Amino acid sequence: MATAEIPYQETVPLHHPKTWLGKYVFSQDHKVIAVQYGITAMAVGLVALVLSWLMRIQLAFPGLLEGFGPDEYLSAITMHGMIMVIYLLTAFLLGAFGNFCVPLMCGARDMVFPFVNMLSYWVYLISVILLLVVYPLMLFTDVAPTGAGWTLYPPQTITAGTPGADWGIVLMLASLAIFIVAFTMGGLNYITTILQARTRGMTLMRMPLTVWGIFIATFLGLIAFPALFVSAVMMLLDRLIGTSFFMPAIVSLGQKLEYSGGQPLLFQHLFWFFGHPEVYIVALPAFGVVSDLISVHARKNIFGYRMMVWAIVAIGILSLIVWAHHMYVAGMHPYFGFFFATTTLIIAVPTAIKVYNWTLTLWRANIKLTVPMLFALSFVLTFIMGGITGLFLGNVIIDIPLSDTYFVVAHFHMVMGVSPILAIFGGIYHWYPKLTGRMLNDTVGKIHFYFTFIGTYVIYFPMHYLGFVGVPRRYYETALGGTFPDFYPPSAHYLNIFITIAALVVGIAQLLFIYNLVHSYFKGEKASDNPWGANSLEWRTPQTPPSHGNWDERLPTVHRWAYDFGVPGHDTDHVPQDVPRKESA
Amino acid sequence: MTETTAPGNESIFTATARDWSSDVTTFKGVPWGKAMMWIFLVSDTFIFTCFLVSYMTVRMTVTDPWPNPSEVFALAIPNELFGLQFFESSIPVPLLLIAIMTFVLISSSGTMAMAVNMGYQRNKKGVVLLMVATALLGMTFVGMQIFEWSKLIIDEEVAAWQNPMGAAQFGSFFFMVTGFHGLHVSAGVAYLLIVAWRVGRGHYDHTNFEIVEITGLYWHFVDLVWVFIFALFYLW
Amino acid sequence: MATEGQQHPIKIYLLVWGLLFAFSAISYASDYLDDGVFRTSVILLFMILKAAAIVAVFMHMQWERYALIFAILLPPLALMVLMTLMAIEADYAWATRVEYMGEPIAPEPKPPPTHKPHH
Amino acid sequence: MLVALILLAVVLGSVAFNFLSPWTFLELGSNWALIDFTVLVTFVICGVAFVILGVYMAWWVYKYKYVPGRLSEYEPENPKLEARLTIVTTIGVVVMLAPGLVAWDQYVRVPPDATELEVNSEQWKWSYRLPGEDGIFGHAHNKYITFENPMGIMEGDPYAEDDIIITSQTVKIPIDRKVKVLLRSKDVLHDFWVPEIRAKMDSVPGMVTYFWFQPTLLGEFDILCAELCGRGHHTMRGEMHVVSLDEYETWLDAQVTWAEMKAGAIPLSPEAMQGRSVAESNGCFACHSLDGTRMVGPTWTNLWGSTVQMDDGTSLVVDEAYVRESIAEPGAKIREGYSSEMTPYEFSDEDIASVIDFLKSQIQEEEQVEQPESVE
Ligand code: HEA
Ligand code: HEA
Ligand code: HEC
Ligand code: CUA
Ligand SMILES: [Cu+2]
Repeated sequence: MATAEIPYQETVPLHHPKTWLGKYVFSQDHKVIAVQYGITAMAVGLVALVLSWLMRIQLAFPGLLEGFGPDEYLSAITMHGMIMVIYLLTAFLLGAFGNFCVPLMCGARDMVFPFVNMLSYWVYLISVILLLVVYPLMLFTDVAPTGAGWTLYPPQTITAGTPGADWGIVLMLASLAIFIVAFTMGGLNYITTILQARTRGMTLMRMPLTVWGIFIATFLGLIAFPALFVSAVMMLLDRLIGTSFFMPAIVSLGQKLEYSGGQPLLFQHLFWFFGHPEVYIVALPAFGVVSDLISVHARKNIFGYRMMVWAIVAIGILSLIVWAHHMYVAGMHPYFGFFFATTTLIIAVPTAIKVYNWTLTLWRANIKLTVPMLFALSFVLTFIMGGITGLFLGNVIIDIPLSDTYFVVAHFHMVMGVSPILAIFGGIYHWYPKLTGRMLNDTVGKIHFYFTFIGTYVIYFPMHYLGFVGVPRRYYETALGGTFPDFYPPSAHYLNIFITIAALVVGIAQLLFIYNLVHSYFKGEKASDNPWGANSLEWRTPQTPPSHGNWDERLPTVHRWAYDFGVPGHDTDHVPQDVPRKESA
Repeated sequence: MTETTAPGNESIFTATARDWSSDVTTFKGVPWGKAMMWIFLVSDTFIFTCFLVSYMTVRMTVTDPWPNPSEVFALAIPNELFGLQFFESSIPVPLLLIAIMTFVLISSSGTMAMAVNMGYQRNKKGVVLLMVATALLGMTFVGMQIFEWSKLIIDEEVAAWQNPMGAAQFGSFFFMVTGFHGLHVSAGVAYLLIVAWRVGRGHYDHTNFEIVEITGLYWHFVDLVWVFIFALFYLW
Repeated sequence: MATEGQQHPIKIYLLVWGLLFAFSAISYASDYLDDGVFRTSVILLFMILKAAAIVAVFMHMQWERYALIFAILLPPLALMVLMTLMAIEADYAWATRVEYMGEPIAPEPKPPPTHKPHH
Repeated sequence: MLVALILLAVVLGSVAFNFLSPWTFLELGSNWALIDFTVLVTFVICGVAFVILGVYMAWWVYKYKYVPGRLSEYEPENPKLEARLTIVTTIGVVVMLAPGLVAWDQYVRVPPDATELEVNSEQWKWSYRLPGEDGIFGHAHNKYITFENPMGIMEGDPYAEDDIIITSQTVKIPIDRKVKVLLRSKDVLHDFWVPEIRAKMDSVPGMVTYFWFQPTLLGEFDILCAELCGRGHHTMRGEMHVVSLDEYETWLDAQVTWAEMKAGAIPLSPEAMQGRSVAESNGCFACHSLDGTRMVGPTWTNLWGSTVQMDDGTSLVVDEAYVRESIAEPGAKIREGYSSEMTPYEFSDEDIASVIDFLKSQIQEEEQVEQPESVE
């Protein structure tokens, strides 16, 4: 067995375009594609952010927004949820971080199939356009965005009592199907690159955890998105040509529909067979990024690297068999509760190990409180908070009173709406110098951090208590004025107002971040090749920002893992991965 | 340079572990394109299985009767041909067309396997011929499928949303699953023809012709899916 | 790199080709059996045999390294879980339809409009 | 320093909030004390883990702050510590799961002495059915639903005749009686939920789902819909009154059986019939009731010709012009106490005329009004 096999990439010529268009728009360079993904994802993210303001304003000050009735509210939560989960988080973590980090951290010249990689972005853009086109359409036609909730449960998704049940839903499903195509093209690239195109010496057990997280997340995506794809196709057929896959005989608003015999629960199973892995698709890359940030900025090796890797793998595997914990109250087979509660709580063990290891990495470290580190620390705290509330919900009997209340809303915002977002922010502050050659402004970064961390925490933490009181989610109005009996104390309404104000403040604070990104791009302090003193390969490129092809004629050779910080007997506190062993001894 | 099978003196587990913990490439001796195709096929397996699981679920849940496919898809052998009388009356044979389609698809897999073999022998002419033959068989298959669809729609009045014999989902799943498979076959035909053309033009002369094997993987997968559709939809 | 690839004697392809024909013929013939466990087993058995032959020989799986084989064959186990659970649940949902909605238990399909049933 | 303090403040603040917050579960009104107990166990275990991890984090961030030139300790792994933590966590999980699974076992297995209550849900209201004297429900299926047969009861099913049909949004239950709730849906997913009872379950069209409970607290409780069911989801509110056995019996006696309901159907003129079907097929009854109950929109009982208050303080008599306007442009005048939930409809003159005929048919003498509550 020859281990010194020469990777193909050194023999394969890269596509070097001559024109501006080919270089920056239809580029096949993974770094440019990463930026394209990132900017697009942030732009749609802002749309979702604005929608969340509208929702919050309605909840705190009912009736303040003219023309924001129940239809608009439901459309807003649906678009908000879907954009945030799929078009922002999945696209950002895998499309942007995946593209940027995988080849650089593996020591590859580019993705294995740069052309397919480029297509992936453009198809993603099409799906985004198809998703958002309802808003301009709304002005000129009576097409409305769908208000089915991001879970899209039939039959209501395609029956008349739901806004957008005629064409809004069709656009949404079509956009999702196209997104899946885009994801598949990108995902195949990431996986193949990680498996087949690492540089010499880069064994899997030396890969930075970021790459591990992206790797397992992508794999999960490739086998989970098919379930969404299939259910989207079947629902489209139900909607457009009148098949009855998910539709039993129903009488919708006085009208007998032509459907008969379908099974609504089937959709829920398919959706969550995708949906639960999906939440880990957005969590695992964030885990990886945070592991790297903590280790680098605490100047200490990550604690228990092997356990960290196996935990990621275990979470990936287990996440495929816990899906029905979202369906405890869905009326599924009653005995499934035992199975899914058990698997769900088992998955908490590897996750807990990760949390312990992040914390233990801080122990006897030498912690630099840089902006990326602040975000990483806050990630750990919000993730613990969100994770333990997941344990409440996972324990089937506790989910019974809490399901479909604000407790669930609080859980998933803690664990998905802020933890991965914090990881993304941390990652951007961390890699921006390599990407652009300039540092982001530290002070602005810190202000942004405090607003975002404390702000989101005070938004979501109290929501758990609304859930205990019994405030249901997806309610246009939770306090129905004097005519309906109030089922929760008026004090809860003040809580709602508080949450809304916090949400507005936090949202506006994001302008600081955008300002920082733009301003520093032109005026920021020049970054050195390795400003943080990190070990992984992306900091060892000959140029900053790395040129197309990333490396010189020779690819780097890896001699160690990415976490050699504070190795005894060394004059520096870090030893990069491509420093040979004997020199280091 | 690399062996393609694990050395005999190693247990499967050590062999697997060694490959996974090795340098540069995990799947030794597997070109990038082939690795990518395999992973894509895993993803595609999930698509088809989700379709089939949905089919199972709905078929088990509906209470409307499920038509007997072997009757629905029976083909009557005509009692006369070109004016010559063969039988007293026409004879319905269950699933006849499906059986022929199955044999056609299997044969196309056979020719594809030969094409791969020719590829590794660097026999370009053989590759092109066999791939074109495969594509032709694939087209035959799609053609027969179109015939079957039209027969079902016109003669038996089955549509995706209705079925005079019982559960409407019979038609829905039939058209959806075979339609999806048919799309795969059609895409495969196009893929085969493009690759055959490029092989003929000498596009891959500097490589080892693994592109033929990659195309073959896809094509065999399409055949594989048909095995399941045949058993689970037509025979069950 | 010229030695890489999957080169195998033509003979084995022809053999598998023939086998696939035979297996298909047998599965096809199962249609003449009476419904029941035996027929179902025949269908499933030959389905699996055919699938195995295609994957192992035509797709060269049997000559691949275990690292690849496991990576391909293990993930679909998740689908087995899905399938099993969905079968259990479908049965449950069907039972509620029969028990509470008065749906018939085993209705006979109507014959196809064009020709008569033959067995 | 600042960061460590903030982390600590967040952790301790969360704990303090938990103890000081006035917002907790509503008073338990059923036998499901085991749920509350499991929540408590989970709270303790998770809370302790949260505090320990959070405090350590803050402390270490403070203690191991960057000192130039110092090296952090190089300790890639510590298998013993990791194994110990894994075991402790596993124990924690088992302790939380155990009471949960025991409770779930009770939840899914209905005691044999439970009586049945069928809850029917539709956009956006509730109705109920009791099995009657024979204790057995007649079969019902959405495909049989008509205006006269709102629950889709199967024609000629002998068990159905004595079934008690409750079209009001309010249902009464005797205290301490075990109730198995069977859930059905006419259109989309809904979820029957009384927060005090803790229990809930979705109703799924095309199948029947269930759960059971035993009320232990007298009182009137709101029934919420806890599964998104379209634009009226937030208004889908019923009432469950847990009452003494005596009161229950009186109430039950006043309810109609399926046989009585069929017999008592009041014939309508053809024009009114036409209007009714126009209203039905446009979904008006999702928001307007015909039995005096208030739903999203005002009831249609005795609406025609009555004097109604608008939210701008004016009042008017419901006449043709007003109805016409209310349908074509509902936002123009809003009834006092309602909001502009109704979307505009484009009706032909003929349709509007027929709807008006139907509205006229809904004028009832006071004593004829089907008001179950009036029994009290
Ligand atoms: C990033 C996304 C993400 C992540 C990582 C998780 C993680 C978890 N989730 Fe969450 N979840 C969502 C996103 C996510 N979830 C979303 C979006 C929804 C709602 C969808 C919708 O309906 O719209 C949801 C809903 C949801 C439900 C359904 C609720 C309902 O609708 O009724 C459940 C129920 O089981 C659940 C459980 C869990 C569990 C057990 C974990 C576990 O993985 C958590 C593990 C973490 C820890 C356990 C914390 C760390 C460990 C310690 C601090 C040590 C101490 C621990 C012990 C002593 C055991 N989640
Ligand atoms: C990643 C996921 C994510 C994120 C970040 C958010 C962010 C927010 N969400 Fe969201 N939310 C969901 C996912 C998310 N949400 C989902 C899945 C649902 C369920 C939908 C359904 O029921 O169908 C939901 C539902 C939901 C509800 C419940 C509605 C209901 O049930 O009636 C509410 C109510 O308050 C709410 C509020 C907010 C607020 C105030 C914010 C934020 O404004 C809070 C502040 C956060 C930030 C400021 C960080 C945001 C950063 C970005 C968005 C990146 C943009 C890029 C740049 C700025 C460069 N959300
Ligand atoms: C989504 C709920 C909803 C639906 C569906 C609905 N309405 Fe209404 N309707 C209301 C509400 C709320 C009001 C009271 C507010 C107002 O005056 O606009 C109302 C008021 C009215 C009024 C005025 C009566 C009064 O008391 O002032 C008429 C007449 C009316 N609706 C007719 C109809 C007809 C006819 C349909 C069906 C074609 C219909 N509604 C469907 C919610 C609805
Ligand atoms: Cu009914 Cu929500
Ligand atoms: Cu989940």
